[in-house]
Amino acid sequence: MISVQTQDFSVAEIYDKLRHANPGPIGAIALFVGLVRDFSHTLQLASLHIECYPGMVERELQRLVAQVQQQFSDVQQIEIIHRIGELLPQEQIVLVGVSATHRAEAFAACEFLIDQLKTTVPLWKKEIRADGNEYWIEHNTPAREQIVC
Amino acid sequence: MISVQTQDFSVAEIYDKLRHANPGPIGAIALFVGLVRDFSHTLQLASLHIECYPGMVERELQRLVAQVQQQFSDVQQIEIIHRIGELLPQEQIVLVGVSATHRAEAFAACEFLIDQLKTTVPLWKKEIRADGNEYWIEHNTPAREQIVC
Amino acid sequence: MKVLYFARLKELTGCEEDHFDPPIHSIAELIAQVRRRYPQISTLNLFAAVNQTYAAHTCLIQVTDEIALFPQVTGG
Amino acid sequence: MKVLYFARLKELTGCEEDHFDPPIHSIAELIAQVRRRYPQISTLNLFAAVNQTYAAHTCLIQVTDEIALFPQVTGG
Repeated sequence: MISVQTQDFSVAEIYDKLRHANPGPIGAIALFVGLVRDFSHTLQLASLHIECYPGMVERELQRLVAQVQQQFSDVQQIEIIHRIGELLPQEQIVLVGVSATHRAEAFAACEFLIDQLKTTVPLWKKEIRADGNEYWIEHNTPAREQIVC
Repeated sequence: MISVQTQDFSVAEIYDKLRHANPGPIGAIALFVGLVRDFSHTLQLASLHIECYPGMVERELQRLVAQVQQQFSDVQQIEIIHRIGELLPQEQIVLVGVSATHRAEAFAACEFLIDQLKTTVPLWKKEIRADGNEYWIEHNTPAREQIVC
Repeated sequence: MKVLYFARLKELTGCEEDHFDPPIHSIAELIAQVRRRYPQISTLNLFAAVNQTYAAHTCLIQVTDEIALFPQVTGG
Repeated sequence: MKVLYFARLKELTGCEEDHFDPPIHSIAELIAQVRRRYPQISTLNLFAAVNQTYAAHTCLIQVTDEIALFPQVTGG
């Protein structure tokens, strides 16, 4: 259901899991994949380094899955995979997949999951440029100042 | 880019097309697949019959693709497949896939395409029940009364 | 004047291609004649296409046009 | 008191596991000590987790807790 891994993943395999888990009521599958953009002609990106907080990363992803299952009653199955380690341009970074009875909930849950993942799950990205310089990405979205204990 | 066909389709193949067409700036791929729901325990759905207006169905899909390419400048590639003929429960009906530079446009374009497809593209569905009765689906969404010439 | 029918309209009328005597000037006039010929379609909301493009009921038509009538689409 | 660092905080401090003498009662007190020890992190906005759950700066902590500090997350 969730996985944080160094190895690449197969979209076809995950789609089949979503399609065949509890298939009866499934009328819609929404999938999102994030890829390493290759602006090598301008930015000279050599690779992307992705780091996580082991243990907490899985806890936060499980918390997200539970939240979606509670908020979107139409959702049947959720699959999330996030890669860590060194990724080259055009490689797959993340997959979020949702099966649901109807399309509106499949889309809403899928987009909610990736938006939340980007703002709360302890993962960090660093760009390694061809000239050897390294830049930590500062934020995906405006930083949140306050988080309740 | 678009296809209206009786045969089944491979999500993996279409995903690969989206990923490898103009891969440089692609950071996000959003995919939607619609399936025949299997409520056989209650409705006894034996199959779904899908009919189209040949010629116009392709024109309307092309018009939709052109509209999205104009409205969503971030979108790189669009793939739409819709099946016609007799489909069994759990079979794939439709796929809409979009690659884009950023995720928000990938989601927005993908959802726009499937919503518009359901309200304007000349395709019709009929349910064939196990008892032999047949029911044309009346509407996906509130019917539009007026369409400009 | 040749007219194509699709989906439930094709089923209720029993034909996929129908013919009407000219002159018929607009989609509205055509639909009125279709409804007179087939009272069984009275509950069906009809949409029209002229040359494979959606057309309003006020749209003017010619015998050389490809004209089609059909119910609300339900694909996807 | 043991503290874990991640990402840019780990790089700027040069360590992934750091130690501070008790008593330290809250995340706010801990962060103040970290910032004193490493002036080079002054521009970094810090987030905290206690036992692998996000914790506000007012959150009270104990030596038995698993405490971690890190910058804004940027996954996805």
